[in-house]
Amino acid sequence: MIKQELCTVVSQSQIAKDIYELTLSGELVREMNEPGQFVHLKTGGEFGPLLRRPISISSISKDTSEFTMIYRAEGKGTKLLSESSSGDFVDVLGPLGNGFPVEASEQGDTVLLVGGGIGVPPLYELSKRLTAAGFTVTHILGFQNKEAVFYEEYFNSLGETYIATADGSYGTAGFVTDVIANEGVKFDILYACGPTPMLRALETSYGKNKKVYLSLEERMGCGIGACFACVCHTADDPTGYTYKKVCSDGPVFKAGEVVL
Amino acid sequence: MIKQELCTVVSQSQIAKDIYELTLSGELVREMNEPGQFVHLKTGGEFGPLLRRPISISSISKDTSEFTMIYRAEGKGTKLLSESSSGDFVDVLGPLGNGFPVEASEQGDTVLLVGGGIGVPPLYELSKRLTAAGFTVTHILGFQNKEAVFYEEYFNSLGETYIATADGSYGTAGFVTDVIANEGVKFDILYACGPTPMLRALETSYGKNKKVYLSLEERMGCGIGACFACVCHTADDPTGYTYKKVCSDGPVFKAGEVVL
Amino acid sequence: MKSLEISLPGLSLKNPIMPASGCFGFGREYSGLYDLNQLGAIMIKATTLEPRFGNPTPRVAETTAGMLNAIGLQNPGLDRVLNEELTWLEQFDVPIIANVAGSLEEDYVEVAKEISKAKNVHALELNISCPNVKTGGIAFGTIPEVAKNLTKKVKEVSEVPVYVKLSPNVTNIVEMAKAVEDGGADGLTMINTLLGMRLDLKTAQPILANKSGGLSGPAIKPVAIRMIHEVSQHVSLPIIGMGGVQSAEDVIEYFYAGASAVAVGTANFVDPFVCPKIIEELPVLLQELGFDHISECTGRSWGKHEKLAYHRA
Amino acid sequence: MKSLEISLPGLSLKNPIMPASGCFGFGREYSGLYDLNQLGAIMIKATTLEPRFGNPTPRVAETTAGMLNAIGLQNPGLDRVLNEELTWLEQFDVPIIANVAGSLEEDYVEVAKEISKAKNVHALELNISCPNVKTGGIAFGTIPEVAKNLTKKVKEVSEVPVYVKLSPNVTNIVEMAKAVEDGGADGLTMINTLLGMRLDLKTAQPILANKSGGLSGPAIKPVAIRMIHEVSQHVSLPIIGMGGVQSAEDVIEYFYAGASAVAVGTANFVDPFVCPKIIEELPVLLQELGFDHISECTGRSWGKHEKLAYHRA
Ligand SMILES: Cc1cc2nc3c(=O)[nH]c(=O)nc-3n(C[C@H](O)[C@H](O)[C@H](O)COP(=O)(O)OP(=O)(O)OC[C@H]3O[C@@H](n4cnc5c(N)ncnc54)[C@H](O)[C@@H]3O)c2cc1C
Ligand SMILES: Cc1cc2nc3c(=O)[nH]c(=O)nc-3n(C[C@H](O)[C@H](O)[C@H](O)COP(=O)(O)OP(=O)(O)OC[C@H]3O[C@@H](n4cnc5c(N)ncnc54)[C@H](O)[C@@H]3O)c2cc1C
Ligand SMILES: Cc1cc2nc3c(=O)[nH]c(=O)nc-3n(C[C@H](O)[C@H](O)[C@H](O)COP(=O)(O)O)c2cc1C
Ligand SMILES: Cc1cc2nc3c(=O)[nH]c(=O)nc-3n(C[C@H](O)[C@H](O)[C@H](O)COP(=O)(O)O)c2cc1C
Ligand code: FES
Ligand code: FES
Repeated sequence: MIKQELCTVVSQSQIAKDIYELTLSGELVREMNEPGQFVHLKTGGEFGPLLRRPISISSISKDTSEFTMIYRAEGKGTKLLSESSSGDFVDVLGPLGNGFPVEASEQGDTVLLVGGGIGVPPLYELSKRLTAAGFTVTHILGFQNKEAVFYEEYFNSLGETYIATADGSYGTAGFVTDVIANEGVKFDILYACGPTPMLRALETSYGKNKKVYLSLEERMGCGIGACFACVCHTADDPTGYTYKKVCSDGPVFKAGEVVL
Repeated sequence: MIKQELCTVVSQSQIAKDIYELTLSGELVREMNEPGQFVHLKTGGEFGPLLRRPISISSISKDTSEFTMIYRAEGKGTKLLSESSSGDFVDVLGPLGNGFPVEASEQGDTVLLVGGGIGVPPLYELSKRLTAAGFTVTHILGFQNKEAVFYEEYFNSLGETYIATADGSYGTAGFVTDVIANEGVKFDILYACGPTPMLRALETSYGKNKKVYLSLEERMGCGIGACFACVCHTADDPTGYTYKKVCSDGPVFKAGEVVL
Repeated sequence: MKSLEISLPGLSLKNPIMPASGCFGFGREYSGLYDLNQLGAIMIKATTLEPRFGNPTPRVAETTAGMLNAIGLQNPGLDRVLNEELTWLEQFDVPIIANVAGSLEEDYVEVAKEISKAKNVHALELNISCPNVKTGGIAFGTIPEVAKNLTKKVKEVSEVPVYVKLSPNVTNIVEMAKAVEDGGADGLTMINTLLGMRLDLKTAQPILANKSGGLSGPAIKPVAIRMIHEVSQHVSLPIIGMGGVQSAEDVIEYFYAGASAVAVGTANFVDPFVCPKIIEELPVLLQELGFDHISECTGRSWGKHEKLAYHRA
Repeated sequence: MKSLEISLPGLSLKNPIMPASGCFGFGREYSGLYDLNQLGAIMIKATTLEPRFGNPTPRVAETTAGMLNAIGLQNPGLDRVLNEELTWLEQFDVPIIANVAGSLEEDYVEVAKEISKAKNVHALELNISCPNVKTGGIAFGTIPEVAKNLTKKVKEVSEVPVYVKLSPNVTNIVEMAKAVEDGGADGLTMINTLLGMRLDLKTAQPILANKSGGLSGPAIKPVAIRMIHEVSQHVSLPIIGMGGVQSAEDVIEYFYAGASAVAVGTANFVDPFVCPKIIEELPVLLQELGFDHISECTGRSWGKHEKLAYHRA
């Protein structure tokens, strides 16, 4: 169930250039079941920017009722968020949307997780669950440059991890798709989150032959399915009236389900 | 000279119902010369309410570069201001306007200070200066009710002090003007700050025969004389074009100078 | 809450608070968050004759104290609204105000005729003011004669009272209000969004795919208050006010201006529980301000102006 | 700063940043805070033939991300503006844009004729859009034909180029812009304030003594951007944009929309040093965005639309 709660900041720290890791505690952690769901945050309280900001859940700790997010402080809202520190409150609406289906990975499947930039965070909880369930997981994480890289060690500890940077300042130079091709990475199922061009490239290459799940991004109003801000066309009716809402039908869709 | 500065909160505390005392330190204290001047505060920083709030300076300490204000937390801006605590910054523009003329009190004068509600604060610095200069000062301070009374002891230590409350829950029941009449308070010069009806009553009774200085209040835009938000008619041309600006010609005017 | 009960043409409401059209879908999502029976009414998303996908995304952009939207009237079309959404809403004891939109007069008339037959639709809200639809739309909302004729046509077929939703993007809103009053409107709802645009600093392009969109939220409240203040003194129709309402205080301000009920739009996105919160806070605030009933607030700002007949009812 | 120098009809500016009329008085107060020579230009407070006291107070009220004002064109009248204010301003090497207002056509013409003779007045800004003056004013700003004729009359007597300040409170701003272009305007300034109102919760009365006032500040920026985006593609006059500008980023957004210079109003009250700050930050931001000169930004949002002749100049 979706809850609204003033969660308490447990910790906040900068972990890469403009990238912050924020851990909150609150009762709504009880409702967090799938990796890949997101929360909708009112940053800066009453006087902050008007709209909430959608941010993915990057890890969940039911024991401590805590969850963590990783975000880029770029615009007004996220910059304000980055100023909150332990003991402060953050107004959270969530958990929202449908996450990555862990159960789509079947026994014996080799799993590939591909993330780009601030699309990387939700893959962390996903990887924890998949490895806990016994799957071998490979990670390919793409970033702009060396300064933007985060969580490499965390992913490393869960499975093989490749880093690509657009400017070549760290790891492989180029895009995540280059890594898959160059390194001959093999997989049965692919979960990805990142910029739309990346998702499109993955869908084009693997959408037909593999199990592929993609987490989409779209500007949002309500975050709960009521305002029609975040719709996309369905793949079987690409110019028609049928649609999916990224916030409540997604953000994760099976490749071929919606028009990217 | 008018300065803009991020001043540091030295201390803030609640001293009566909804009434806060806030001490800030900053270089612009150097510019504060007259009692009765005010500052223009941007409350809540970048995301606070748009306009600045005019608040009187209630005492000045040049030694420590600190100044104190007393204000009622009522609307959005002042409520936000009341949340700041020691070490925080407050965006201050000031000092602004022309204060009470201490030099108008001449040797041998008995001085009366009359304040109503949040008009009381600027009288404190004024009283300190007058008593330091050797004048005998009487204070009559009016408040809504007992809970709203503040600074009684402070004024008491400077001179005789009468308190009036509108509901009679403390001191004399009634208005400050009642106190003057009932107690037969004698004075040569009167300085007052408070609600316009109070100032009008004082002007009517004493404006012709005594030296009377009144500090006015008006909604402000710029606070520095540029926007024409805070004008009043001059007494010698009450329906004409001549005007005074409360922010830069005032807030203190001699009785009979402007139309209240 | 007796102090909140109000009655308007076609509407007998527990309280004067309702979500604004387009900001609440057809209620399904919010029904998972709280009991919709608490609401005074629900203004459902605009319905058109045929299903519409609406505009390409991005469809929303934030502005200072406001937001722009260019949804483009996405909706599943009359048939599905009737058969799926309205029937689903029948489980709640809440009157529905159906927002009716179209590009052609015939479309409006057809939708109005059919949707007004639905059991739980107690009133129509004629949306002649959507800024996000290219064809036709504009004239309905900006030319008095056109608005009047459309109102007339819709009144002829509607089985429930018709409220007309006015656009703020006009030189003379009183003229528009009078025109639809002449056309037989039973009430007004105002205001729809102001036309606006935001550009992206990096790309220099509009953030909205549709380029411009409708501005809503607290930023527009003073514009709405002024228009309602003026219109309410020149027509004798009841007004459902909207634009940036976020709190019980805002509701009272709208009533003072001349509204008889209030709709909450954008604020639902900021705080999905805002409507029940306002409904809870209103009686307390009324008492603090010394009113026995919310209807006493309507038109209090008019000052020396004579209060018009309707508002006393 | 070469990257900021621009030239517009009558105006050869160090930079395209100037305080907006009514938000800077005649410059005296701000001259105590910083060197006015830094400014691109100064738009002085509206000048009328006779001195005006303006409206009763309160004259300002705060709104969410905005403010209402109903100053009512207070000013010392043509003679004193000429003899006291403009002569005082001569000490600065800053072109003055004189805002001209009136109730009757003759007043405008008379003020324009005289004030345009002042040495440091390099352009006029014809204020046909003040929402706070009861008589006459409204028609000048809302009826195209009336605006056109006034522009013509003023052009006949003015010794400097004439910019016309458009009101946003109209159904069709492009029509207004074209009308004043036809009337011979040399440029446009836009937008003036939106009509708005705020009511006091306790008294139920308008906070402004004048009841309604003009809404300015960040709240109205999206409205201004949309209007400039549209008008700039339909007329070939340069536009000085305004409405909620607070930062160098805002300035760029206005240029993208189609402005060739930008005025800063309300923000001066929030931060009296805002103009010099923006002037300092602009070159840095331009470089970050990859522009050599600010004029490259004008009209970048127009997309596929043909850029019009003037804007290339
Ligand atoms: C489902 C989902 C999950 C996300 N998860 C993460 C995450 O884990 N970490 C992270 O750093 N970012 C994430 N994002 C992107 C994040 O929402 C935006 O970066 C953020 O909203 C920008 O806010 P701002 O205050 O920095 O920018 P501003 O420019 O002030 O934002 C203005 C408006 O635009 C919207 N907006 C701007 N950029 C985006 C964007 N890329 N996507 C959606 N809305 C945008 C904002 O929400 C706001 O409404 C996610 C987005 C979605 C839709
Ligand atoms: C020269 C001067 C000195 C003042 N000194 C003091 C003081 O020492 N202590 C104190 O408590 N108050 C003082 N006031 C009043 C104080 O400015 C207001 O109480 C305060 O601005 C209200 O802000 P808010 O955020 O609480 O209210 P809001 O309702 O949020 O204010 C909305 C707008 O109205 C203006 N406003 C509201 N009430 C007043 C008012 N009474 N006077 C002027 N503007 C108002 C605000 O400044 C703001 O622009 C002074 C006013 C003036 C003009
Ligand atoms: C996302 C969104 C969608 C809207 N859709 C509609 C609509 O379909 N029909 C309509 O009449 N108004 C629509 N509106 C306008 C609102 O009903 C309301 O008039 C306006 O937003 C002002 O109120 P607010 O400031 O409380 O949002 C929409 C507004 C928003 C923000
Ligand atoms: C207090 C105040 C006074 C104004 N006076 C005038 C005026 O005399 N003439 C005029 O053309 N515009 C006047 N304006 C409008 C501004 O010049 C400007 O067009 C408007 O405020 C929008 O810009 P902003 O949002 O940056 O303030 C005034 C605005 C304010 C806030
Ligand atoms: S954000 Fe409102 S429907 Fe998805
Ligand atoms: S507040 Fe602007 S002139 Fe006084």
